[in-house]
Amino acid sequence: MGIKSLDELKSLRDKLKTDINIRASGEIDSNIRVVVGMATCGIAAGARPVFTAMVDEARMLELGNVTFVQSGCMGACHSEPTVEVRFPGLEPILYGNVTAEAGREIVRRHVRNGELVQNLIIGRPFETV
Amino acid sequence: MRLVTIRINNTEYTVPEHYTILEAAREAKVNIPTLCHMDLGDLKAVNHVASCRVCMVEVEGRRNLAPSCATKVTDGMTIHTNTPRAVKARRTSVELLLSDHPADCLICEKNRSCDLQKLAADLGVRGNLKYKGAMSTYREDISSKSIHRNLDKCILCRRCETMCNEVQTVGILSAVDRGFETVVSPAFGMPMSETMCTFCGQCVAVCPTAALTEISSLRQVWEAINDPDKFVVVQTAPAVRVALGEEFDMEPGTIVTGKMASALRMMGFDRVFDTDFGADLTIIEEASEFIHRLQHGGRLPILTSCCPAWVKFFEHQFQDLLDIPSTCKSPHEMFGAIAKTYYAEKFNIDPKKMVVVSVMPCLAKKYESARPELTGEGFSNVDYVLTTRELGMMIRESGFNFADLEEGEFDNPLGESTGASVIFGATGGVIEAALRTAYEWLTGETLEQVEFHALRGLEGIREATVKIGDLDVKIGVAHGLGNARKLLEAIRRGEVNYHAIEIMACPGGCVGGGGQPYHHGDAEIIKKRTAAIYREDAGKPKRKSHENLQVMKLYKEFLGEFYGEKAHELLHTHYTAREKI
Amino acid sequence: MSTYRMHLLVCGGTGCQASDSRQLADNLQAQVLMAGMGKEVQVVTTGCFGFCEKGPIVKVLPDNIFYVEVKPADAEEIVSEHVLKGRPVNRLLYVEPGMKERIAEHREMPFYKKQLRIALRNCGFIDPEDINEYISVDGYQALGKVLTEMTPDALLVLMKKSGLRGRGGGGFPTGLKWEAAARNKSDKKYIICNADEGDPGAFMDRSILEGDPHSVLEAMAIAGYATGADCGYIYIRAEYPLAIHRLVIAIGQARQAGLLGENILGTGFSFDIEIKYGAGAFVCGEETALIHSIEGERGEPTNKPPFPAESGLWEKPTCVNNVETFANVPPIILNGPEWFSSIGSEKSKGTKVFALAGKVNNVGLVEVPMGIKLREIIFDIGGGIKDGKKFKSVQTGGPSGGCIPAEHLDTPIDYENLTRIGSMMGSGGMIVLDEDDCMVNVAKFYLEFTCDESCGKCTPCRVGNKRLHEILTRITEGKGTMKDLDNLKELGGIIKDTALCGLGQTSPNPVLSTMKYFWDEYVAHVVDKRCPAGVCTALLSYYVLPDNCIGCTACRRVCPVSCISGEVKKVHEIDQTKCIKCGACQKACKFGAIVRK
Amino acid sequence: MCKNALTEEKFRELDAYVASLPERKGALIAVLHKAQEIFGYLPEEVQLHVARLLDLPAANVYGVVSFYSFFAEEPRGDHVINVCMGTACFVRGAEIILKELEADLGIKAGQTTPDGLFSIDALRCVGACGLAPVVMVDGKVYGRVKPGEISSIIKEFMEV
Repeated sequence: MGIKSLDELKSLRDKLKTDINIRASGEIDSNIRVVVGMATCGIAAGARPVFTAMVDEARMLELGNVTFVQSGCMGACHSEPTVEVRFPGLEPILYGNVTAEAGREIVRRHVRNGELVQNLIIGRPFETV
Repeated sequence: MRLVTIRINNTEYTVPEHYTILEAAREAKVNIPTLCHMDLGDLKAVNHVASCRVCMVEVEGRRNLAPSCATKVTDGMTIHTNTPRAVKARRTSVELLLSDHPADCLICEKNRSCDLQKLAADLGVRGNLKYKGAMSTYREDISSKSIHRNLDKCILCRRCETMCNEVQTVGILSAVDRGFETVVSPAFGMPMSETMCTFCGQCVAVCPTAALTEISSLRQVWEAINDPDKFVVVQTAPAVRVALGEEFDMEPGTIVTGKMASALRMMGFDRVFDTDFGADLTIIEEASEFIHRLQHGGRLPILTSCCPAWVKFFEHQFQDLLDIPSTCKSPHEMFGAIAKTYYAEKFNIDPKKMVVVSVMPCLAKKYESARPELTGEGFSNVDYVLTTRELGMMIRESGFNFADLEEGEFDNPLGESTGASVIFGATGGVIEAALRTAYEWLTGETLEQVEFHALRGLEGIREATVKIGDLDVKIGVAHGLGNARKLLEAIRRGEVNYHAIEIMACPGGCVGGGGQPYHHGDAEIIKKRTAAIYREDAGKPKRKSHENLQVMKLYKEFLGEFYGEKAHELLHTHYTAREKI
Repeated sequence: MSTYRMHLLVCGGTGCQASDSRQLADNLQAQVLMAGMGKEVQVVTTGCFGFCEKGPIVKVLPDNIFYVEVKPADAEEIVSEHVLKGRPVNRLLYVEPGMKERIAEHREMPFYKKQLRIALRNCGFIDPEDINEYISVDGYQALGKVLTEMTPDALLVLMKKSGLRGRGGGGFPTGLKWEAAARNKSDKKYIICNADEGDPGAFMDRSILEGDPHSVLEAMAIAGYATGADCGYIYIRAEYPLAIHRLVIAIGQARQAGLLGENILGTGFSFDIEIKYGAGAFVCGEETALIHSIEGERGEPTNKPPFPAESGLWEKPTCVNNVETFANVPPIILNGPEWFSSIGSEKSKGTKVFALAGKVNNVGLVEVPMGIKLREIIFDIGGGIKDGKKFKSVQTGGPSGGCIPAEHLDTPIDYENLTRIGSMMGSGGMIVLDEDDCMVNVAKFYLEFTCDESCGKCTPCRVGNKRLHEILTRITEGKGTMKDLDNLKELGGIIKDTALCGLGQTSPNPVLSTMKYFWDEYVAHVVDKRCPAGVCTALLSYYVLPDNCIGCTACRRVCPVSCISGEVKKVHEIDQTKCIKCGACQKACKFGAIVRK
Repeated sequence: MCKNALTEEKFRELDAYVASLPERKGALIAVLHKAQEIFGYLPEEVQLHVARLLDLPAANVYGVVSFYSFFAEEPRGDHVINVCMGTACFVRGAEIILKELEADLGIKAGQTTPDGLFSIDALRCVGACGLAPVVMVDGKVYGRVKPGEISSIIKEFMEV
């Protein structure tokens, strides 16, 4: 599949970006992105069962519009495991100290109903280039 | 060569840019003490791990002190070697080493020849040590016949490791563990006797303290001398006579053959003989073997086998080439065999009561004398091996003023020798001696120019082609086991073809042996000993081994044919493949 | 689709709760209900938002308006004005000191600029196991750009101009390091990524490799292009299985995509990367030791010069940079050196990742522009000291660093300043210590680490540090003398001056800095035989306060060595000669009658 | 079958790995990693075998093995308990946890219980500082461990 030139790389990037934009603008079904911090620290704090539980809950609720992503560490070690919920066009919400049960609750209430889950939200006080 | 200008202690010097600060300072006669540093010049043995941190100097513009042994000069560099900061740092390094070192200098093997002791004295470390604490303690290793390891005294200069791994490529030593627990050791802390150590003793030769010394036979030899029942004969190797004087502060390269013979006789040895006799005998056998192989399509090249460390090296490392070395025993072993048979018979001495003592520049000879195949029925060819250093100690113990001793002579008949046997002591000497004989035997002509200069020198591997009649005889010489390995590997790969090769385990040959007076890193000493060896040869009336009349008489009266049946029985040996570990 | 159209986020962190955020949340809820908007507006209590100094904090979503120092009484106005009428409450917005304008958008607030993510930019956002996610955030664009638009020389100029310095500890300018390797002619050169992160308490490199492995691969290829190397090694701790797993995937994907290997992007440039495993030796973070380890040898450092750029791996020119340094490279190329050098302080450009840990509320990885003050990291980002204890010191730079006292909290952090106050940037460990930590014991902890990890090659590190540790042990056991303190200082200074490698040269820092700033604590141990923080067991004693003791025998029953005597309802007594100072009695006493001195 | 039995098969697996290496120069540490993975630890026999495979002096191999703390020369217990001694854990009481663990099992860090069930290792930073102090048993992480909790953690593994 090798990328043969910079132009090819650029168009691949643009295509991938557009895919995300489509998702973001809600034009396709899969428009909510749930990111679970799964670096060593997150996993140590129990991120794996959280991830499994959330995917399971979404399947049970037959939610077709959500993508679950395993990601690295966001740096909030004090509140691992962390889960970020991104609705297209909205400020991402970061949850900390998420247990499997809390993960299910986030899927039920936030992902499905758009309701924020009390007491689990933490700040994400940084800027990214 | 680009030159740079530097300042050392406010004086300007211009030196080549590849110099280290230490080299520049030494050339400028500015003394910077060193400990782990070692550079044996032409012998290519260099230890610049910069681990001891004794040679620290101040370099302007540098945040911390610089190790002068490992820091190259740069143009405009301003160096101060004697500021309070540098001197204090230096002293502290020594004090720290002393804080983990037994303070038993008075009864230490290396008392008065220990580099650490001298350094502590020079730096004014006096009274109580500032830093005290845990000391590392290890079991002493006296498992071998040759080397005594007492790692409580090791200061981790790593010179032994450099000699064993890089110079000799034997590789039995490595730093083990880390931090304060670091120790230089064979694999799994096993005793040296179980390793592929060749006992060349180069680790001992460069050890600055008494962490590595010889296993001494001095007490046993005194006992034998003082036992009225024993007939004790002593033989001395060629390299001993050009180095023993150093034990008595004589100029390196002073020839003390006569004084040595007097001292030995005065100490009470019953007969004082010369290993050179054995060396001439070796040449007769080896030259015969060479000609035999040459004329009967035998395996070539033939390798000399005088050096026991080298023998052990190829037994471990070149098991597939065991058939190429000469089967000749080494000269002192031949001597021992003859002393306990021919001489004993001739003078009606019970060989069981005869004790043969060899004074050798070598530690491997101690190991060699105990090899099972070199111990005859109920007795060994050689009973005890002393090093040059041990002999020095015996002379001091006896209270002789060595310099004032008269010039004595060796006893006969096993005391006669030629110049050919003397040069056994230097690298290239054995093959040169063999050529002198082989040439005359093969051509039937008299060799006028006996000196083969192409075979001399300190180049690690040398080669020469010598025309003997119609035959171009290709000769190879290697000294130092690392060079030997290179040569052997080239032979194994079929890249080179030689008729005969001489190999000596120690850099410089026997003059640089592990049993010689400590050179303290000064390779010039080895060069001076070599020069003395060739001087001694040049001064001899006879310079070819087959001109040794007593040797010839030995064959006539006792051995029969050269390389014959009896000679094989007494003067030849065999080799054993050994594990590589 | 969401049932709520608006969310009011009330910070419920420790700091904000202290300033009545709970009451505020209740009031807001009440106001929302009163306004009949219970179905449209949700009030949510959250974890700490940081910026505790300005709490309580309320954030309004989706407007992204941020109110500070909100009082419970302000609830009504927020709901009536903002929620109902859509008009932000101006007076509750944040004003930056010295500025007149009030800031509404939280992104604009300087506090949120305290953390700027360059190296960690993708960590936690992209899937590290999918190269497409990296490509979608401009991944490999920087490599494409240098290969097609820049000469290696121009790239070196750019790197030098950016002012990027090594993030592994030493702070050597990256551009110069690359240039040195580029200048040395050789048939073969190597790029090495130092991922042997070993500082106890620092894990930013692991995080980057686990969260954004491609950024390191891309940067290594860029370094290869700049220096003329076609071969890269990542030397990583074997103790990082997940990072290794993700790296292996990333290298495989990059090769398959043609972004590593032969003829990358059709430019004729080739570069490939292999992983080498460390085996548990801290000293292998030192570049010469690391190189020997890759060669399969003991990881003992060798004297520099020669530097690796001249003679490194297999005696070829070699460029060694650490993970975080590499992670900074692609954004520098894409955004330009001017952009990068506009961030940070005069001599230290860009950002630094710190692993903030210890006695601080918000333990975590923070990436901040150089020049930020320690106080801002610890108190604003870190949310202050845990359990309301008093700040005592912050240890930066791991075993190579020092302990910084409160008086230096306002020092802007950069390489030079940290060194000046006796510490180091190091790899970025930042451990906050409180009043319960004994500084002598902390120094001893680090020295023990150094002794364990010393390679044993040079005298000052092998023996000197051992002696330092022994002296510190004596002091914590109450056996120290004033002479010991002199020796500590003198020997520490000489070790710094004479040790062979960076490990040894910095190992006395924890001792020297604590002696400098906490001298009294040392003297207390030596002269008064007392540990002020109550940590050194040998110096502690437990006593019964006769006034509080009611003679319940609880303490007597739990004492494992039966050193407490006393009858029921009578004052008990502890036999100091038998006491092992386990503290069980103090825990058992319900009347506060047992004290530790 | 005993877990650490030095079977022929294991040696063959190691031989095959070495044979598959593109380059033997500098491969010692990688080969030792593989050997430890296969054998569980690196007894003399295995080190000697590696020395022969790579044509290195045994002292060289031993020098390397003894330098790196990752390499074990003694068999490890069925369960390896790692106590994180990173600074974050240290200031949050890891030392007390370690002492308690040592007392509970009657062994010191770096040792294995006589029944071969447990080994204790003091580890330099797991990188889960947010969970300090941290104890890891067979890769499973226990965070914010309090004194007194150790016994119950050990029990979990005794019953398995």
